[in-house]
Amino acid sequence: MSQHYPALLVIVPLLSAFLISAAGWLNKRLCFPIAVAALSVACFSSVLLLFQVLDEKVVLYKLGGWSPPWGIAYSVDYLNGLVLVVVSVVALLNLIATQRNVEQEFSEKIGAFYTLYILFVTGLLGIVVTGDAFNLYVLLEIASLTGYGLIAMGENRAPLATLNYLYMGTIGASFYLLGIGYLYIVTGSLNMADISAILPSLYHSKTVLAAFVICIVGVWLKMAFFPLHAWLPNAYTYAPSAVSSLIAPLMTKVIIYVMIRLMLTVFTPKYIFSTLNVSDSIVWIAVIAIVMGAILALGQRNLKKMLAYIIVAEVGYMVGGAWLGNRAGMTGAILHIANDALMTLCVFLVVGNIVYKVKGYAFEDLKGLFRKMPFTMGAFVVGAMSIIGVPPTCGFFSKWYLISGAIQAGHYGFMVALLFSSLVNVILFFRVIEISYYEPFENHHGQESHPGKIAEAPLTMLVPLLIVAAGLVVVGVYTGDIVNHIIEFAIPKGIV
Amino acid sequence: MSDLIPFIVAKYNYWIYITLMMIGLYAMIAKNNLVKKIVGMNIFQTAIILFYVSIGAKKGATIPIIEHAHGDAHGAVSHTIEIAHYINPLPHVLMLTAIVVSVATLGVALALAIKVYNRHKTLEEDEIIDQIKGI
Amino acid sequence: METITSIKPLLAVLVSLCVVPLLMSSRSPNVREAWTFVAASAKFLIVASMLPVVFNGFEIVYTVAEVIPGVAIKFRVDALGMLFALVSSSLWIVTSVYSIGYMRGLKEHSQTRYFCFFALALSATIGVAFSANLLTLYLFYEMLSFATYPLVTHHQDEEARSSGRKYLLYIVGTSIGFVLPAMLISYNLSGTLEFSRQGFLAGTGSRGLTGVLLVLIVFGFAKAAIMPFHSWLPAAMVAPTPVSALLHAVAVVKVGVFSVVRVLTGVFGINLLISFDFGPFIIFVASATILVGSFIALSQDNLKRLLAFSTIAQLSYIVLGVGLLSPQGMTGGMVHIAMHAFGKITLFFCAGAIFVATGKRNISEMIGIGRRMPVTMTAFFIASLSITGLPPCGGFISKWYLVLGSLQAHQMPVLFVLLVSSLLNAAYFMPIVYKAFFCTPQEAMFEKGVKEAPAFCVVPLVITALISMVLLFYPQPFFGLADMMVKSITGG
Amino acid sequence: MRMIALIIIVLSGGLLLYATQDFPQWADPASPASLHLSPHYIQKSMEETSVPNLVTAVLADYRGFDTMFETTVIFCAGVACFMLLRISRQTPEDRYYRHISTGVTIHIKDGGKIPDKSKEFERIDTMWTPFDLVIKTVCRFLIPFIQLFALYVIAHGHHSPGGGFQGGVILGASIILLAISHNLRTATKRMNEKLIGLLCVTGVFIYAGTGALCLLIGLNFLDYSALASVLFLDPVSARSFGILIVEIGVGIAVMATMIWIYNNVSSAGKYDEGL
Amino acid sequence: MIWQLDLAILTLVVVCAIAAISVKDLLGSAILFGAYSFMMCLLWAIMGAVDVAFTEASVGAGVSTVFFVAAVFRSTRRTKD
Repeated sequence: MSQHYPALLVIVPLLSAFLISAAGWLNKRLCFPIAVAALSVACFSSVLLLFQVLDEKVVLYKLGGWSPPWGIAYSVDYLNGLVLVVVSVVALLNLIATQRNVEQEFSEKIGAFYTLYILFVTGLLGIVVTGDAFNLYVLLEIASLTGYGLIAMGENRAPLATLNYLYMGTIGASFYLLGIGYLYIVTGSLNMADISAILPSLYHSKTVLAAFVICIVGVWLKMAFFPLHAWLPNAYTYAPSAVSSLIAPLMTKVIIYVMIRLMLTVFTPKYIFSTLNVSDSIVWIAVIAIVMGAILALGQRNLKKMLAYIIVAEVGYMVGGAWLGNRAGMTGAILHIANDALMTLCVFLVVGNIVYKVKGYAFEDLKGLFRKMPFTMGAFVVGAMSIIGVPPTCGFFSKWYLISGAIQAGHYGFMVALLFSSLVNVILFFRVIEISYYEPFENHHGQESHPGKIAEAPLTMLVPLLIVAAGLVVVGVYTGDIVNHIIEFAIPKGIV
Repeated sequence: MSDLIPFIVAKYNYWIYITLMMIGLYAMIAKNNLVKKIVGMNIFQTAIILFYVSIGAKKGATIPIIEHAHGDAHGAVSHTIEIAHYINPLPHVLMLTAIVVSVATLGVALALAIKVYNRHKTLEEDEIIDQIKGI
Repeated sequence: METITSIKPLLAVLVSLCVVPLLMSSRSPNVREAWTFVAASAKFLIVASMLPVVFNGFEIVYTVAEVIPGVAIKFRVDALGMLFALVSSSLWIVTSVYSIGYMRGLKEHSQTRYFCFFALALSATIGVAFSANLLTLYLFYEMLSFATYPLVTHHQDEEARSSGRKYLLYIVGTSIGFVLPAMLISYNLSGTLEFSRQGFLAGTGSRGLTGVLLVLIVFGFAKAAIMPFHSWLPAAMVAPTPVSALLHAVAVVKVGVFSVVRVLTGVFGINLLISFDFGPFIIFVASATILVGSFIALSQDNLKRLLAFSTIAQLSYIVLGVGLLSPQGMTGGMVHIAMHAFGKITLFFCAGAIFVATGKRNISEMIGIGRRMPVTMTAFFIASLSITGLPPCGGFISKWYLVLGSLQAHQMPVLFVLLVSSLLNAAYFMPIVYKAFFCTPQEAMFEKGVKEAPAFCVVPLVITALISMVLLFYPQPFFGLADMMVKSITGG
Repeated sequence: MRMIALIIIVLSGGLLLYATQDFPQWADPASPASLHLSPHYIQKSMEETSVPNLVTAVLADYRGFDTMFETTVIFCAGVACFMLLRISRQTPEDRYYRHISTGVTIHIKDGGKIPDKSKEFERIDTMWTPFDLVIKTVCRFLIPFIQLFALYVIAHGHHSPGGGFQGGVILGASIILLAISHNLRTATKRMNEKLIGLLCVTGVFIYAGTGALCLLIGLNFLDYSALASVLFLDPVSARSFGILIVEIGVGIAVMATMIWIYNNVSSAGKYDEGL
Repeated sequence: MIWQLDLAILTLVVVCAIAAISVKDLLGSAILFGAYSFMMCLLWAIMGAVDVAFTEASVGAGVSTVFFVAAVFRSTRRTKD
């Protein structure tokens, strides 16, 4: 069975999504257990797969038994081995943690909800695991379409926000498709490894240049990199809480993985950093992204939107880190994919718990929550520390590598931007903490409560949240191992 | 003149695809009506499909269905198959997928547009934004 | 120097962390205070048990995890760290006793939270003291910043909140804005962050770059309250007095100067500072802080604010001592960590005791209070002598060594600074004592029946005042440790 | 906005035009795209899969994995539309009924008594269209032929253009035609929502299940030659059969999804009145 | 393949596309989009992409247009641009 892990990773959730859909029509209570079982299997196989990668370096799986350039192949190396584990673990934890939210918000369409949920995760896992450029596009569309469906179920303004997301997302995905077409016209291949083998003789082709630009712009659109971020804040804010805590940690991170994959495997580092002379200007755009994300976050008066703008800034971190063109920066970017997924999950789960209890997430709704929900807010503080970048939480270490990369590249603007955003994060989070800590609890929503009495979210929501919060510290402490055993090998030797 | 026509023909498909794509993109960015944007989105996607199909075109070749006598469909092909004789099937396959994706996106987009309309009773983006700001 | 691997430093850090869940779950105040006391004693015993080892010339090392290639979360107990840990852990015991009296006396709210974060803050302090590299130090430094935030804002009113904001902005702002980049730049220069006797930056960067790093470090550790970044300290005085006492006279500010000293000696190294001639810069910054701080203190009426400015000035003595770059100056600076701690904590305890007993905060309202609270005010007198640097108190030793150090380094202006500041110290402390004892109290200002604060408050302050005096005659553990440290870094 | 749009399209159009300079000649048989991968497909697919239609061979076998997800995309769209639009609680509205024998229409206002289900009254749409015998009859006559053609397209995809996807769409279109020519209720009576939902799932499940079966038998996922042991065929014919099976799955899924999306979009989720 | 036909249809496609996005009636726009799809389908058939053309005929010109019309009926025909 061990040689089938890459397939199982995607197939089990896919098949179970169909089962859930059928169960949605026949017996609704089965949906959630099937979903949990499917994601547990995915989680399990992704972890085993990572261990297999540690042994064998690259795991290749030929789908349909056809060898790569002709058929589609999954190839798992250190880079996507790591991201797979992150994606499946985050999805599983979020699934368990948000069960109550889902029951509260989607009582009637539970079958459809979990179908879309699992298909979304399948799409992301497929994006990460695949070694075929076109297959990636199809899975990207699966993840996007399910994402639209899920986000649009939110509150009043959600459909419009989703529609805007859909326009931007479709342009982004189509650009990616077009870029792959440009590569195909000059190389005749769709397999990533194959393309990169053919590409060196074409480094000076205008078509390859255009393909590169189009692909990267498309991917930027999907990941909400700064000037193209307009869709993100509204979409993530108005989404249902169970959905925003799924999509916010995963979608942008996976797309950033795609960007890094394009840079490292498809276009090859030599082309990206030597032949093209753009990395410096892209890092400057990232600097602007970080600064603008931070400033825009300052202007928000509700928690979810504030977090959404922080994500915009975090995207800037990772893009900038990846484009610094040295090992430390790239390590920081890859590490931050994992870390940012975890810490975003943490804070969005907190928002989920708050919404479950208080039915709101504007700053006024947060008053007195420290007294009411001490554990949830404790987890929030840990998440906030990680986003700010306080050791020993994991956010500090990725920031460490990013800044190291900036120093080694002599790009002090990027360093200053990272520090600036950390400082702004301090202000942002302590403003929230102050409100929830000092202001007395006020009841806006006509629900029975006694000030000062603990009214925590149910245990099924709380336990996963606390696991994530503890995970932030544990991952932080084990950063050295992750970097030495995984990320170190994920970056090609060419990058020093 | 005789030089010009081959020149035009050589890249005409690519130019048209760029034109179409820009029309679609323009509609998506500049149009105010949500359904118009969706129309633009579809034009945009079909333009890309046109591009791919143009890649697959091959002079002097025919459709990618192997000629064979009925009855020997078990792999025992007697005559050798000329590569130049058949069009490259790969872009076609990819584009079948892309068409499907575009119709799926269209369905979801229209569903969203209807949902927006039910809530705001208009499809004009500026009017909707005015409504949201007014509330 | 030989090293021993032992888990003790980690235990010393963890013991107060472990007690936090116990504190949180205990319902009755007695249980809670018992736990605090147990943890404080345990911590002191662990620290003290390492003292002989350190005196015998060993270093105790413990590595937790390697987080970044070449940099681990690692503890190392050396003489300087031992000195600081000894001071703070012993004072924690005293302060816990005092807290009990103070918090109960004023019937403060949220005492559980108070004791929890107190314990956290102490963990962080010991962590800073025992950290073996800059990363570990930074980790605990930040932990301390965040753990003390709830203590500073304990009263939860508007004033506390704005002070809390100011506190965080200064402390976290400088640590992220200055220390973090400085740390990263030095890591990229040298590939390590491990403190070493010669300083790991020696021979890696140009004078200009090293200078920039120095500025970032000296101002970055804003807990040291060096002049442009000092104004959080008076603001943070809104906290309950035991917090001010332990944290703002001992733990927080001392962590700041300790970090500065540690970085100057362990990162830059004395030789590097001498060869690049950075001593005058440090001396200038420190002297300016001393003089300006003392002058501002003169004009304060609120007793705690006065003490805060006095602290700002006194902290810079320590930096000044190291900045002299002469063995005796450094010894004086390091010993001053201990001397000032015992003196200043007594003063804060006294201020708190007065507040508990009378509800007064301002000096002008304390005329004649010495007759009502003779024990407290006597302790106050002794401690202020110590701070001023007069015998029969411990402060005399450190000031004496500073004077010797400045002579050794041929820095005559420093002598002048020391003289003026001592005069100023006397000028702001002595009137308080004088008015307390020798002026007739305006009876209307006190409601009848003002007497000494509860025993829980008074006993600790008497003890610390006595220790201040004893230290002149028996400065051994602290003086010996400082001497060892200076010998090891100067190679003498 | 228009200016921004113009600037963007001029920039991106310029980039794309710039890149076309390096393109190989249009329809050049020597372009890399025609030389790298496609020769293998053209030459080998007949002997490896025994499917003459290269597109079907590549679609369902060489790149069958893509196609499985393509079907899943459609399925996703169906579920998403359902999720977005379907309203299960009906709000009472004005309704129109026709008395079948006389052709008289009655309008029942909000709260009025709704006639029992009987043969005498027939519910008609609010957007009233005259009863048109010609359209109804022609459609009723045409639909079976359309469906027959659709089945042919699915089944004959190996040898001629077409396949599961096209056939499925045509099948779906036939039901949509029924809904348009009569009304939505007639169509949903033939194929109710639950059936559509389950058919959708069944279709994709046939595809993915076939793949999983291959995996269970012991070969890689979607390696149809594994089916040889089940179907008692040689591996190459098994591939051909495998393709047929998944094409049928695609056909079912696409048909059901098209109807599903149409039903939801045209009635705005109420399943009450269509076009 | 006849390149004259190819050129003519390509031009028609562009005309249809421009018309579809500029006509001031959403129903008209939907129908023009159907025409556009059908032209496209012809074009692809000429280029030898029979399967793609078949799909586009059934999906683009057929079902997509029906979806558009259905959506327009469920919302509004009115448009300002």
